[in-house]
Amino acid sequence: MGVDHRKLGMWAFLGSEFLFFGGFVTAYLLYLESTAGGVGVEVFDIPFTSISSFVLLMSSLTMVLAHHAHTRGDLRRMRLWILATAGQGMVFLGGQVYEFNVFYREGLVLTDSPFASAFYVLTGFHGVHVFIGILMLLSIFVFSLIGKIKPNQHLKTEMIGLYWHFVDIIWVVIFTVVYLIPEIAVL
Amino acid sequence: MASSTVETKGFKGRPKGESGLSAWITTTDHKKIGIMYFVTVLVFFFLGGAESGVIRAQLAQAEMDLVTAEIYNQVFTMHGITMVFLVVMPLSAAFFNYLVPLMIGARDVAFPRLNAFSYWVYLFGGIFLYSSFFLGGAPSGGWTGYAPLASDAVSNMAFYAVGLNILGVSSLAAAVNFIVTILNMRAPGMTFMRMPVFVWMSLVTNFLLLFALPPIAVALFMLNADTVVGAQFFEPASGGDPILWQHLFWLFGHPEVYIMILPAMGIVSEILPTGSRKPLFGYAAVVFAGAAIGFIGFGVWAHHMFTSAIGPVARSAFALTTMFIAVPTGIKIFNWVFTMWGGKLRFHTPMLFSIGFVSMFTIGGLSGVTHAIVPHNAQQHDTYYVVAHFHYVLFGGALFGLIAGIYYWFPKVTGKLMDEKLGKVHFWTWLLGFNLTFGPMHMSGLLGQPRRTAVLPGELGGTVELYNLLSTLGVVVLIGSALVFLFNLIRSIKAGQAAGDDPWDARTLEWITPSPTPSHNFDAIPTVTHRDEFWHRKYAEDDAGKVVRVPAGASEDHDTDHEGEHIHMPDPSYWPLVQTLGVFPLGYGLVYLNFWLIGIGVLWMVIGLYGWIIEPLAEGDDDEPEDAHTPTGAAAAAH
Amino acid sequence: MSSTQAPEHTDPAEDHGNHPTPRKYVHIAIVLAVLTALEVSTYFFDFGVIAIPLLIVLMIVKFLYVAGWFMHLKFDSRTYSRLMYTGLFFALGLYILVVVITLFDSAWTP
Amino acid sequence: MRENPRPQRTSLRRARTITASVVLASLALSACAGDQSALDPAGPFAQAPHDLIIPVAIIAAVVFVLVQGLIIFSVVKFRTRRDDDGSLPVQTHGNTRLEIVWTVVPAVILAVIAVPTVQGIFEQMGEPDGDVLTVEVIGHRWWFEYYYPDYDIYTANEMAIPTDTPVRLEMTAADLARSPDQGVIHSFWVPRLAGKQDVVPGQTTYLNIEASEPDRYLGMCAEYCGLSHANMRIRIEAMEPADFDAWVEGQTTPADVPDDGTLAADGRALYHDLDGRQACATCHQVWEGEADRAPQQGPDLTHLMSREEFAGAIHELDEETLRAWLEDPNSLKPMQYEVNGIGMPDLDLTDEELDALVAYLLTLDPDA
Ligand code: HEA
Ligand code: HEA
Ligand code: HEC
Ligand code: CUA
Ligand SMILES: [Cu+2]
Repeated sequence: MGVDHRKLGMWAFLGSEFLFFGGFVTAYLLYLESTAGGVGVEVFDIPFTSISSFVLLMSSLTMVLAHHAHTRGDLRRMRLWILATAGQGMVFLGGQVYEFNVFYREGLVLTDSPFASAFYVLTGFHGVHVFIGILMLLSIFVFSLIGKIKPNQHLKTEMIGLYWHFVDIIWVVIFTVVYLIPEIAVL
Repeated sequence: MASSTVETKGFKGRPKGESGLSAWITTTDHKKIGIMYFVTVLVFFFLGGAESGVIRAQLAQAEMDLVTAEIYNQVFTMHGITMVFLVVMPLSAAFFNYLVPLMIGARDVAFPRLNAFSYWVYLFGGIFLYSSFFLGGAPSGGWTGYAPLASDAVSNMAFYAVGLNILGVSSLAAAVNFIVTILNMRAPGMTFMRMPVFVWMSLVTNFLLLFALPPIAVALFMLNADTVVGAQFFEPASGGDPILWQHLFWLFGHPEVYIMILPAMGIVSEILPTGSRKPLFGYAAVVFAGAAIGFIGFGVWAHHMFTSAIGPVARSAFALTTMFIAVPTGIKIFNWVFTMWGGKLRFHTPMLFSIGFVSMFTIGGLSGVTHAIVPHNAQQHDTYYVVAHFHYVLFGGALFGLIAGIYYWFPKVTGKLMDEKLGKVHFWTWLLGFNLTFGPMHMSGLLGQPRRTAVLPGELGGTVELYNLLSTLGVVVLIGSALVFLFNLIRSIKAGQAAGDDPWDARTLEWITPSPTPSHNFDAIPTVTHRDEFWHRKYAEDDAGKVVRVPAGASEDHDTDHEGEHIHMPDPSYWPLVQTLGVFPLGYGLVYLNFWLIGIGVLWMVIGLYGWIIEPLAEGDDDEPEDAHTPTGAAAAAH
Repeated sequence: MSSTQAPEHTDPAEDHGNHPTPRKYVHIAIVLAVLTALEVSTYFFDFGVIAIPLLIVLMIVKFLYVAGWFMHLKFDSRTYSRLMYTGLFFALGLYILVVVITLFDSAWTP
Repeated sequence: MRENPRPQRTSLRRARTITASVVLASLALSACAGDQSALDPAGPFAQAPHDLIIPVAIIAAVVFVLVQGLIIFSVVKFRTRRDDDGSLPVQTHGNTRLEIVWTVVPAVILAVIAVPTVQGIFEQMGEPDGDVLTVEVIGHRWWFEYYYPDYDIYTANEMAIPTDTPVRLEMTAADLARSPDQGVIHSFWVPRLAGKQDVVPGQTTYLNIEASEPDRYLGMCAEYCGLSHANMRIRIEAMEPADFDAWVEGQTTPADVPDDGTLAADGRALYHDLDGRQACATCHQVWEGEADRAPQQGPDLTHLMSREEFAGAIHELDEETLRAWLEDPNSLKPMQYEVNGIGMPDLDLTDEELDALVAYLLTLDPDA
């Protein structure tokens, strides 16, 4: 087939990841109203989440620009965009931590209802994915500084990019299916 | 030849040992890893077998109290988990490892270090699961882990949730690895329709793993959250739905049973033609049937839930899909039989086990079809009739096929033949013991014996007791038979007859290589022009259209001239082993909800990963520098 | 599988060259931003019955944009798309069935 | 050996006859099936699936004979003969027509089986016609509770039903009285009356049963439910409708209060107050006609002695066993009271207390 092993492997893995997130989304959808009398979708703060979703979406742009710079051997610019991407990822994660805190104070407790469990575990796993992505971005940043990543090794940036974009499109789905639609349908 | 191509500096250097313990624990050679899988499986098989011995001893007579209900429940749970996750699946992985690269004409798998990683995670996952026996009791919620019983602390299912996820990581990594290997690393000319059936079945199996593992990972994470943190996923009191567990489990669980059978089907598809001295009957149909089984296998999961809380429409739909799966399976059965038809059969041990496979699997398959008759499934479900079904397909099917494979490829791996006489003793006692053990279960199940009962209720009557006694006697035969097998293995390794490169007059590429296969597999990567390439190098039609052996020497590869050329093989590495040791702190941390342990485990694995990334690279590694990479395999041929 | 590749991408190793320019990427990002704004507006304004179908369509469009352009599926070997869409197909098919069975054909009475 | 082949052959033959007769005998035995056999239906809801599986079993047997026959034939016919010349057999690669046959024929067979299967599913799950008796079934770890809403009767393990009357079971699972908290999945299965149906906490499932003959039908919980899953049995006492009415009559009369000064009266006092230890009345109910009957954590004891077996129907209900049960319940049936609050606790009763309590329990009989 003559394609690169690593990229093929990454895509196979991402194909599998759809089923992973799909499972949690399924549980969440089934448990939308299983709030055990506690807090439900009404705690969502759509404007706030919209902003952090937007930040994550835009991090895909900087990611693809980093890759583009790398394909042209421009490591300096690549590093810049990588940092920008990681920064936006951190903003997103920070937003999530903040959001969890607010929800928790408003009474959405993981152990209180199936709805709460499903919400926290689904978005939490997404957060873990973002976190891993940030780790990879920072690593490639450092590696390119110490010369471990060479200008011709843009495949590495591309792989991290694939993962990053994947995490982004999963959030595109989560934002719509977990936040917006229930907000409209249930309330 | 395959030694390191990178200088070693300091701790970052890569190990070089080519023999001894360190060669094994640092190896990235797919053949060594395959052997390690095999040996580990053997140990777990004896553990699982010993557990089944406890089960059968307890059920030998009615109302026995050899072991307490508590122990019994742990034992049957661990028996199921062991046989499924620590025996049949990894034994298939052992064959993938050893054979797939050889059969497609490659020098290794796509990601050699990841391959070592898979093995170590499997080993440590197994040890982790078994450690539960010493830490307050093994899981006792059944291998299906039905919630909410499983989320009750008394079932000890935290070890199950974490342990199976660890094993899942191993399988997922292996699945990605083999998919890439098969898609990407085939020798020039090895098109899809020239691939050996075993490689095809490996491909299908690994796709099944790729898509079936995530649902159970999800379910296990939820279970873990429920047991350890107190989440409410399956808690009916607060509105959780226990049936969700069943859906997620069987979404994995049913493809899983085909994950266990397809490799064995691949193996007999290689052995039957060799033993019959004919090509496989209807190659294309066998391949497509295998793929169809894999595909349809995703759409039948709820047939394990026919008596659960699902409605008539779902029951009907899943009854139909379930029945339908008999069609592709039947295609395979008949094609195998007609492979033998008109051949000249040689009954060496691998052939005997393969014929045993076809025969015994059919019995299990037919009882499977009777399960799909939903109104009557309500009588069969959770009785020994089901236990009979799945042992016929798993033991009579998967295990017979895999054992056939052991006898068949043993000469390739060791260079020695296994003793034929002992092999035949093994086969006949195995066949007898197997049928004696599981045959009567059909009847005792229909007569009302439920499964997973710590005592055999006396009220079921003397007939059921008689059947149970027969089953227990069967295990005695099986134990004897297994010891014969073990003895044969050890003796043949030590003092077996030399095998030569091609003892069976076989058909596929692995037999081109010397036995045992050197670490670089092929001196020159073969160019493939036929299905059953090796056979076509040995035989040709003469002028009269008769098939005759071509003179020796023609089996040399076309593009020789590789002598003295440097073949780059992946270097050994410590890191897969070092990194995976982190599953212990992580695993125990998750079971006991200790954030320190979790932190240590995660940190350990991350550091291990950096070690892995930073260690000096060699050509042929999974991480080789970009410009050194040239596409191999089929691509070169296809263009 | 290589035989089924579209002719213009016969050699994937080469096609880094015909990737879009940064300008194109920025264009796409702007489109994505606008679509997101439209999504969020369903929260502030009442779209009636079309709100949910609209959200789903927007989600799919955004998904395809990111996958197609940022992840280069449009330009890369078809094998990648096949892997991804197979995963997506199984995920959607299986989980939708689970939801349908649970909601419409089970005894569940929470 | 050669001089005397006879005895050997006869012993071989004898061995063969013995094996054959054992096999035949066991098959024959299984035909006249026991009390919990799925092969011996005793009511319409067990008969229908039985009538469906028989033709399927015959088809399976035919396929079995066909496949094994083909294998044995090939093995015998195409084995390499001793005088083989070493040449290769004809190298056939396949035969499209044959392959189509063995694709289409099984497909057609299955399609034919599928029709009655689907019909059967809808019949099995539908509501029965006619005069239907409703019984609520609650699966507890590890005993079944029955409630007759029409008569306000609570009982355990043994369910009385009238013959020739369809009974609709409305089933759920719970451990602590009726709270689904802690409940686990069980499965209600009385093979001679119907197939099984799982009993799920938090949900209601339904099962139809009907007995054609008066008899005591045995059953068991069929879904693994933990420690004492094996000890969770079911008894269905099918009786003529007149007897059933009498039974209802007995069950709906309140329990007698023993006369003062008797041992049983002491027992009754202990039943309500065990000085600091958890009293029986906190988990059990003996309805004496005052307050409403309500579900409890343990089995209803109002008419305990009208049952033949107890403790998940694994033990004969007699004085001796009852005493042993009160003395150390876990020795008769493993339970998890200490760790999980499931089952019956060991209350450290003294001999005198045991005497009194047993004497009291023995009075709980509507026919006495
Ligand atoms: C290797 C593993 C394996 C395989 C291959 C199969 C194959 C099949 N299984 Fe089995 N099954 C299990 C492993 C397996 N199973 C396990 C482990 C369980 C229990 C899990 C648990 O609860 O613990 C189980 C349980 C199980 C159940 C649930 C039973 C219950 O609990 O109530 C059902 C129900 O439909 C079922 C059906 C089938 C069918 C229809 C096939 C088919 O694929 C079989 C197809 C094959 C044939 C039919 C024979 C050859 C065909 C012909 C010769 C053609 C002509 C045939 C006809 C016209 C009929 N299986
Ligand atoms: C591939 C899968 C596989 C295999 C090979 C087996 C093999 C065997 N199984 Fe089992 N079995 C399962 C998979 C398998 N099983 C599963 C999935 C379950 C369901 C679990 C659940 O309900 O959750 C199950 C359940 C199960 C039960 C039902 C338990 C119950 O419901 O209460 C029984 C009962 O007889 C049983 C028996 C056996 C026996 C006798 C063997 C034998 O054939 C084993 C043969 C092996 C040996 C004989 C080993 C040989 C050697 C020794 C024992 C010597 C010991 C020596 C040393 C340790 C040095 N198995
Ligand atoms: C904490 C609750 C609890 C207490 C206190 C308790 N029981 Fe029980 N009892 C149970 C449960 C639960 C069962 C059902 C056990 C089973 O069969 O699995 C049971 C079963 C029984 C049975 C068998 C009923 C049947 O039909 O199977 C009898 C009789 C009985 N208890 C008597 C007593 C007496 C007498 C006392 C007081 C001395 C007592 N119990 C105290 C919970 C309790
Ligand atoms: Cu209740 Cu098993
Ligand atoms: Cu199945």
